Amino acid sequence: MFAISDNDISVDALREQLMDPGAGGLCVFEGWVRNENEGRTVERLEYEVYEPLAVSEGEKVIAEAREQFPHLQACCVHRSGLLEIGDCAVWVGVAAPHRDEAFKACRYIIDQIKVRLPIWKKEHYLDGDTGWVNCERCANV
Amino acid sequence: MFAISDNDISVDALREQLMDPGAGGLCVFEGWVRNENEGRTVERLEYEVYEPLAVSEGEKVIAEAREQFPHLQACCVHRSGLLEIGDCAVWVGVAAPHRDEAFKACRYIIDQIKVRLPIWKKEHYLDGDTGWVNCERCANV
Amino acid sequence: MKTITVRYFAMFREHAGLGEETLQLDVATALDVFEQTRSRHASTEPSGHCKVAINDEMAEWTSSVNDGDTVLLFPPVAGG
Amino acid sequence: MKTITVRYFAMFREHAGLGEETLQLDVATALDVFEQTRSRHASTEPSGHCKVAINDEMAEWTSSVNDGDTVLLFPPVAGG
Repeated sequence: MFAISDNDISVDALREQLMDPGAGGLCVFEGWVRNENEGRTVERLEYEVYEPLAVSEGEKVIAEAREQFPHLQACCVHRSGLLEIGDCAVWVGVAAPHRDEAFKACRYIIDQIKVRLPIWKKEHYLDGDTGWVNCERCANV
Repeated sequence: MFAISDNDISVDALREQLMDPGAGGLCVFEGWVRNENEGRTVERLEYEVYEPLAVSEGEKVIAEAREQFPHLQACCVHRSGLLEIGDCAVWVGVAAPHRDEAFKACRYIIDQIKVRLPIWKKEHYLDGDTGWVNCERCANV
Repeated sequence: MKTITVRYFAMFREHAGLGEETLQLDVATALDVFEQTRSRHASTEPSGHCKVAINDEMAEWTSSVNDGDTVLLFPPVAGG
Repeated sequence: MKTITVRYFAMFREHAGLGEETLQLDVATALDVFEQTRSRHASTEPSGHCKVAINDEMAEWTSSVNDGDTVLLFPPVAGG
């Protein structure tokens, strides 16, 4: 299951959704909004998401993880909109019979999500400036 | 911080304890009591812990992780006593500036905890039998 | 000439000053659309760092575009 | 002869029928203690799979034991 959320991610509800008497382990990754990026103080952050394709590509990533590591339950929610420092921007959870596949599948999902989904991050800095992350060159024209 | 707990692990409180505005990611591993092990139906599980040494060895494992991956916050709680299917037996959380060190440190901690700490697991099977996990040979004498 | 609807996202949208426009373009591939609208999305970013979708399906730069297609131009992504 | 307090855990405790006993033993190392009490903890488990602590510090099988020491015998662990 992959979803985009405009509101705070309900960490507890997601964790409970993965509970399974046959699962021996859960690996979770949460991405948090940091107060700093490349030496600049970040005040808040804005995610722009193109939801139709973010969801279909997110579901594809989870399906790929399940192909590589059978018998796992996986779930991911990514925020859109305005986030404050410390907010959870993305939550990935994988429950599996053994910890090795839980760790590997969780890592696979977050790694792919970061590079494949149509999601853009705009940082709002303390000095009032803003910048699109990963887009230094296009920002310079 | 490493601790042994006789009661349900307070997952939310542990997660909050690791929150840090400089952390960009949290990796959590939870070990859950499975309903099955090596083909036998498990009804419940009992952890015996020699607490003084489990705690000092657990703290040592966390210190080793912090040496390998600086700037991380890490925390682990392991249950003792009687556990039911689905209960959380161990919780490991690592918050770090970047996800790579969060995943690696979390994996390091759980791997070491499983093999180094004086903790023993007794499975209670559906058929009334019990067995110490990892102790097949000593059980057979 | 083909009628192509082009959608701009994030930085590209801000530079174009609009999210979407329908243009008459002499194009064969998604890359042609990217290059012919480059001045609007004010990008010197190589296409290799960007992504493209056609009619809400992820596509390749070499994918062909047909009359009536909607081409979505994505600047470098940054999820997570 | 040395006065050694031996503590048994988990399976070892169940087989010994007690958690702790103080014995007079002719021993030099932790391994000697393990072997001389083997019948009590009913183990054919090689020492390599087990662990030992002396006076609440993790130790090696080759560690020497002194008069008055407490030796903790740990069957194979299974945390997590």
